[in-house]
Amino acid sequence: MTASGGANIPAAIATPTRRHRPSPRLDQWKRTWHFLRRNGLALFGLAVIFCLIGVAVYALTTPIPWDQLTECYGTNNQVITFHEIGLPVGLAWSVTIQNTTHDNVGTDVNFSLASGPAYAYTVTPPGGFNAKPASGQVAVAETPQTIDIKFSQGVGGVPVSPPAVSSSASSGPLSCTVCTYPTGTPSPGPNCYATPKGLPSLINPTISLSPLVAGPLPFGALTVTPENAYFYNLFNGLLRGSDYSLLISVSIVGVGAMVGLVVGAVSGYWGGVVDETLMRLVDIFLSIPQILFVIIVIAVVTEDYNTVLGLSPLATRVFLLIIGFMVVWWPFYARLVRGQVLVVREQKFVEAARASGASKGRIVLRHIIPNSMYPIFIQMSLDVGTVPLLTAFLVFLGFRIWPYVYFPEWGTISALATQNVLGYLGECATGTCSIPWWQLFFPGLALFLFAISVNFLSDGLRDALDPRLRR
Amino acid sequence: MATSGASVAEYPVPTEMPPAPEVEGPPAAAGASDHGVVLDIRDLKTYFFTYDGVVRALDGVSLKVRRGETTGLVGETGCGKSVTAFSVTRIIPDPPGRVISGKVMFGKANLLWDLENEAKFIPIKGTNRVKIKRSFRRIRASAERLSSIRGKSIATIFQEPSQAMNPIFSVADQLGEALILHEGTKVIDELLAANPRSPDVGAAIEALVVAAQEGDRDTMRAKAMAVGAAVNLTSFGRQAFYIARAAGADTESIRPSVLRAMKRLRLSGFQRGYLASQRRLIAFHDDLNQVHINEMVEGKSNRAGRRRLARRTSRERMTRFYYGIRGVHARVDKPLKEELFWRVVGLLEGVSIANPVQVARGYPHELSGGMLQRVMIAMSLSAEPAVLLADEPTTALDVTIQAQILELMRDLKTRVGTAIMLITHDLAVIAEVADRVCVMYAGVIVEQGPVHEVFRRPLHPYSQGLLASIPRVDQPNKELSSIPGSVPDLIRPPPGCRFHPRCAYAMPVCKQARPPMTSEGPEHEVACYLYKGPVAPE
Amino acid sequence: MQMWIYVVRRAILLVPIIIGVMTITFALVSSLPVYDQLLAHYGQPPKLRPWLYQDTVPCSVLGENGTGMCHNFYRDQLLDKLGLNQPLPVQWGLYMIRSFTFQWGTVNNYSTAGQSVPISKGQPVTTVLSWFLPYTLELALLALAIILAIAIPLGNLSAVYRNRPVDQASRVMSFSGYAIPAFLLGSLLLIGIVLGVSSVAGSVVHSPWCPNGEPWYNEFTGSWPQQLCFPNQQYPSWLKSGVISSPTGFPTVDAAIHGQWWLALDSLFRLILPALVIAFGTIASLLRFVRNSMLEVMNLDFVRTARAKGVPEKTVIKKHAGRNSLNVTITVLGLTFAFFIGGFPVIENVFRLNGVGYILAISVNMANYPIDFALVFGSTLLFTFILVSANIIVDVLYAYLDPRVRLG
Amino acid sequence: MDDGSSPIVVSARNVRKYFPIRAGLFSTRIGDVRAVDGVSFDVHEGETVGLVGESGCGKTTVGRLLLRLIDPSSGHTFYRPPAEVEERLDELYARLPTTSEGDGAAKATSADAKAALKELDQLAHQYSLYRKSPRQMRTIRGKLQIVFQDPFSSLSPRMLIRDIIAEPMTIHHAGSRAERYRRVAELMRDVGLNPEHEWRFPHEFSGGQRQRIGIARALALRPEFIVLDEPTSALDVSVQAQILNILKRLQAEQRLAYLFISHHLSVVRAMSQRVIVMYLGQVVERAPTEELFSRPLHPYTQALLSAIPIPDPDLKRERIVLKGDVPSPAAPPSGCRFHTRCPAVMPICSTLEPVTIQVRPGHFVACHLYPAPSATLEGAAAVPSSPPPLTAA
Repeated sequence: MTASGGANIPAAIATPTRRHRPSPRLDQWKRTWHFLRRNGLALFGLAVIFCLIGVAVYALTTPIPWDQLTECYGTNNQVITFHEIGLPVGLAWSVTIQNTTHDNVGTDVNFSLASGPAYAYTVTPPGGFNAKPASGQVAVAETPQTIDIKFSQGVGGVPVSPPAVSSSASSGPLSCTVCTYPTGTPSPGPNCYATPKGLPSLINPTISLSPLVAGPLPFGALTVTPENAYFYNLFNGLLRGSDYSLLISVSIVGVGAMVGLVVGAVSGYWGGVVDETLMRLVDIFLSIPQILFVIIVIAVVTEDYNTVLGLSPLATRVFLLIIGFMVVWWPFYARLVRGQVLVVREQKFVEAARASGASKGRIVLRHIIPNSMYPIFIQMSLDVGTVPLLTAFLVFLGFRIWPYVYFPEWGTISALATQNVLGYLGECATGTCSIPWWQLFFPGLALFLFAISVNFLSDGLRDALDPRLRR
Repeated sequence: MATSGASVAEYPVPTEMPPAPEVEGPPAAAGASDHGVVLDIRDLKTYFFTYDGVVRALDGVSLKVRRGETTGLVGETGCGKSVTAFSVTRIIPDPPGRVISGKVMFGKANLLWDLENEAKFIPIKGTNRVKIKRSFRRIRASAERLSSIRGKSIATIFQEPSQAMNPIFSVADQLGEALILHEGTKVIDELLAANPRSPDVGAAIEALVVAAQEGDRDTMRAKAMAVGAAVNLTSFGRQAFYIARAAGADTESIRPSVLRAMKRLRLSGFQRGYLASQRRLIAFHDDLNQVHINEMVEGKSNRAGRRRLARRTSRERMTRFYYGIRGVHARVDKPLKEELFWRVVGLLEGVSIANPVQVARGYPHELSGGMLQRVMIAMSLSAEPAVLLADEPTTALDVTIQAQILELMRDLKTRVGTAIMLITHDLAVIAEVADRVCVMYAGVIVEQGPVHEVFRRPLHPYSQGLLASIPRVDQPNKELSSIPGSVPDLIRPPPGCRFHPRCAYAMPVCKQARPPMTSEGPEHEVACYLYKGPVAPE
Repeated sequence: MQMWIYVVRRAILLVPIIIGVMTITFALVSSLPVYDQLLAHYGQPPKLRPWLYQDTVPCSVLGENGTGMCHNFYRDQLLDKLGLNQPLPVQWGLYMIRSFTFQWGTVNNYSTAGQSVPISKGQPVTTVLSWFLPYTLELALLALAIILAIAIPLGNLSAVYRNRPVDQASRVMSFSGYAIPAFLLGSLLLIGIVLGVSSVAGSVVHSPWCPNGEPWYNEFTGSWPQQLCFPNQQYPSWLKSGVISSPTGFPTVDAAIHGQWWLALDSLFRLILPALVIAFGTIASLLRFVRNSMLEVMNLDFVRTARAKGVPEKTVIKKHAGRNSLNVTITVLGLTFAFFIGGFPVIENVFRLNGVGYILAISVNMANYPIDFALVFGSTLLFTFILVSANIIVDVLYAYLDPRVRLG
Repeated sequence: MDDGSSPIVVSARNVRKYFPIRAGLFSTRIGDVRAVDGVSFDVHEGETVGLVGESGCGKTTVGRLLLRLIDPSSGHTFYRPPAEVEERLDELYARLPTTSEGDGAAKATSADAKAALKELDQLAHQYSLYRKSPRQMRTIRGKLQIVFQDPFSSLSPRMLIRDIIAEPMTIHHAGSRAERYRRVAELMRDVGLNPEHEWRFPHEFSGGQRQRIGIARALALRPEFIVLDEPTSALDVSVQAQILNILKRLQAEQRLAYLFISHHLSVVRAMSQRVIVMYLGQVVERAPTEELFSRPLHPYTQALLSAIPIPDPDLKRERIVLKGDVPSPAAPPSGCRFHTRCPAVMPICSTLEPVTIQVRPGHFVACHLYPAPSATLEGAAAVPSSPPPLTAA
């Protein structure tokens, strides 16, 4: 403090020894930056976050349709779809081809088969129904095709007539760019990768040393489809995933924080009945097991992948993901904000504002919220890192943002990878073991880096902004 | 809270002077001016290392605290009064604060021994900040060393009684802790020595009942004490008294309830074993304190001794643990707890609290500020310390309560003979209770002397300004003159005399060098160039 | 006495919360198509009348206006019994009654594909859950013990030795706890152990207490040893198909009751790794709070008083500061308990433990449709009840620790 | 009721504020904290009224009630009531039965009292601060301002000084932006701050300077009445003197009326023309400053006066040290609330609540030592004009 002015004070003291017109906000930023600079971890976090944002922006600027990230091995697999007609909702039926049985998903049963021979299929109808055709032959052509199966009540039934085969453009890859072959056998052609058991998921990372080309599969491959029919390029996936992950987590946290801020500020400042009701509401939402809640919401709403608000199925499920998390997220912020507001509300400057006739709205906006912001920011930055982890939880528990098709989102990738790798555990213990480490490593690393750098940064910020810890 | 009854005179507390342990006594060769000096602070420097720079909170403070005297330390906020007090026992949060240099002689012991080895200071060039390299081992060692002095020899009471007490422990717990820390062996010995089976207990109880029927408070107390004497435990007498007081009209209930209360004195084997082991532990602790004190006296560390004691202590802990576990069913710690409780009640009586039992059971948040301050005083005086550092003890209190507390402190000074260092910004309080006063400004003492001297003819312009700026009830239409400006920030203190920017008589020389302490009149010293007296012996 | 008033009041406050949660689940349930609701409550339709839950059934050749289908009156009766054709408030009331009287529906299309779980369609959900609850509880208690044993001392240490190696280490630990998803950590541990041991000892190693040679790595997954480890190579009668143990359901306790000590040890051993993994995340979030609250408390006046009293530094930290910061710890633990519970499905899935979480994970798994909503909602209700009772416990602890709360 | 030559700015009548105490299982209302219990006084233009008492006696609450920062349980406060209204009010209140419970309403049984009450209500509707609509209130608030005790929490840490001082004007849309900031500069000069400091944040200032900022903010809308809520009790003596001088100067310049709340009698004496002594939410004595300090009548006032330490070691006087603490306002003692600590307590004190009587012109006291024949000047002659001897504890 320089000495104060005053009626009877020599000018020498009254005039400040500072530069003429300091800009205090700049000073505050300088001060914060000073403390952040001393904190190596925080700097590291800052750097990583900037990198990730850069990657995300790059991914946005060069859009690739997400379903073309998948590549099939072999030469020409195709999707055969058996479409059900006249069966009540919810009854299970299945189709068997070459001793592999697939249950129905909604109204369809999907197979992915290599072209060539004609496959014999048999339909297992639910009890009390019979299907036509109950069995038959299907030859896999160059295009995916759909076979309609009609179900009817009663016994006996109509003699089998050749199935109506209709061709349709169903989702899934249409072109094969890459192939694999068992190690030791000669390569069938270009773009083919040697794998121990001919399994595409065991394609190793191929970092070619030439500086410009990062190799076709720099992070190796990952298999996700039920029949191991397709494998995915981890590198592309993580690249594409960056912007999806960031978008999802930021939007969840942002929306949640907004709601929480409003609710918390209102209930904290108004108090009384409003406070009571809002806080009970918060308590209710806090006593739901959050993850389960999100799962159930999505499961209930998108049973059989139906859509809402006329969004596309993908958009529907992303939207639902965000909404579901938002619903369980805001109460934390509400509570946090309320705690802050209760402190700030008692400060005298609020009363001073009231004494000079400020309206409640003005007080909340100009005095309460600005003075209870910082902890919210910290919490937000913490949570942004946590959201992809929770998405991974969901995916691990079977939630698919997009069924059967590889969806580029870090949580998804790492969860799928984990499931995939856990499958190898048994054979691994027998000694002859080839665990696709890269499938865990790279997605895990992406998640870990993101979360931990956000944590470092926010922690550094907290220390830098907290006057008590300023030492 | 305290509505009626207890006045100070009613319950005498031990009045002998604080025991002068071989190290705590005044220096043998005491000069005339050094007579009875208990605490001698010499050229104390305490800095705070903050973001903005090094705050020179104390910059060479020297003062003496004499036995049986109250030394007032007065000045504006941020002039380093409290820092001085806290630097004596080193309870300054570190970081940011550190005692840089200086000596605090307590008897022969230098409390700041080994100071220079604790930390190295490397100035960061370009800024006025300093990087500190601490030797944590030495710092921990010196903290332990000082904890042997704290509370036992140098007690402290703080400004905000409501925040200075631990909210989750009852008053009895917190005072009991202090007791067991400082008087542990004594307490346990007396507890073990008590014999509830002595023949003359019955008669004493009868006498008590009779006294209760007469209903005279004082005789009742006397008889209760007689009961205590019969079982050879004073605190039990106190308990009996309060039982009788609680019984009120139906005096018949006194007999059985006193007998019931006496159960706590019938110690089982386990309880005795537990107490014995506890006592050994405390004894080890006291030995350790002695070792620490010797270290500070001799100025060299005695790690071997400390190690030996530590080993013994840990072994003893095992024993106590054994008794604790095996004796869980016997509630082995119960007798000690109750004994402590009733001793605490005694302490509270000493600070004239009318209903000590309720207060002892209570928690800090249930008590008023004045009451808590009394409790704090009782706690600090539990070990009858040689020095009491009172940091603004009455600032948070109302005038009427302040009057009570000041009365109390004055009385305690005369009875216990503790040397009090009273820190306040209120000159009036100083005038009421202090014998000598030090006026501080911006981390230095600008004037000190006997209170009459300083108030009759304040020499330093700052002291004059302070006195002039107090509104006085007895002089209504004295118009208030104020010292211009405010206390300078101690990161960039003014060169030379730190007061010169606000001083009306500022001379060129004031800007150049700090004025020395010159002595004007008997023991009246001032640091100002206006006075050319002989330079004070410092 | 005051404390009891406080606790009872808190308990009363919990009633609206429970009702609110129920209402939310009710909203979700009633948003299901009627078919699924009937399915969830009554289980699969009998083999002979598969059309039981459909609104129309094929009847005569003509049927109503020649569609060959007519109205399904059996279904109406079912709807009446369930009150599904009543107005929503009534349905809500009925739902409440059903959920408080533990009529949580019937297992309908729980796909046991690849699972050794003896759940057959048509069992009441509550019985199924009651089989699996104890196992989860044991796991949870173990995890909680680990959390408290690690988080509090470590937090205090890192507050006391701020910015010193201990502090840095614990902070990095807490950060990584935030940053690694539990299932990833779990599977990494598994793989690490498997790879490590198999690289050292090869595959010939057997569990010490498996005479017929169970491969050792099975020790880390599944909640019981394989069948061939048991006398005459099959599960004892009290271990129903190697999944559900009786009488208590707590694996260790049961094994001990039947005097099979090695089995008790084994089942405990199988719990340790999952418990650690579950604990890790909570420890991470707890550490941060313990540290911060400890830092705050250490700056308070009464700590200074304790020092000035001459209390040794260790006691100051453990007794005066520690007890005060404990309140915060308890509160945060109560707040994060929901997330703590949310971790169970995943972890039990990774380690193949037969707990409620595993059941939930399987039944909710959208990869194998359709979802068994009866089980899903049942286990959700169960978790909610657990959560609420945990809240009560937290309140009691809080009141016990802090006289200011206890004495109002 | 106080004969003041200059017009009345604010007058409180029988103001009460009870805060409910809730406890038990369903947090039922088990009682009230009687923070303020029937306080009446006037503040005249350009004068300073001191309000003293120990902490918890309801001083601050009175201040907040006068500004309607909180609404009272009963009673009224009038802002600039016309003279005739003022007199009428006094008559009406005189006709109401005096009681300690709530407003006169409860016991207003006689027809006369009922009529009085009715008229009172009508008057209140026109003039009482507590019956104003929010819009009226906003305009009035500009005229009634407050300066807080704690200079550290009374300024928003995230606002620049200029914005803090300008805020009242912003709220009332007083003038353009430029004008406002010009006024801010001159206000800062008025309170002795360097106008260049307007670009700083509060945390860059010392306590005294913050208090000056607070005063500048209070002055922004050219108020007529300022509640000074212990403005200097957080400051050092030298700085305190600066602030007090500034306040005096401003009062002289702008003919402000102050309500000076403080527990520091000497400061009150230095500042105010009239002094009100409160104990447990009630006014025990009310008198012109000189009168009060030269002839304190109520034992509590005497105790207060004698408890003040005087910065003069040579001056030794026997003092009255009150025993114990202030009882909790949740359960105030029966009868005279001071009787639990009173050195001159009489049997009647614990049963009957003393009525406020006028002992000498403008000197009111509520104590049984001064029996009230009738609260008139003639009666006052019979009253012992000097305090009876008290037995010091």
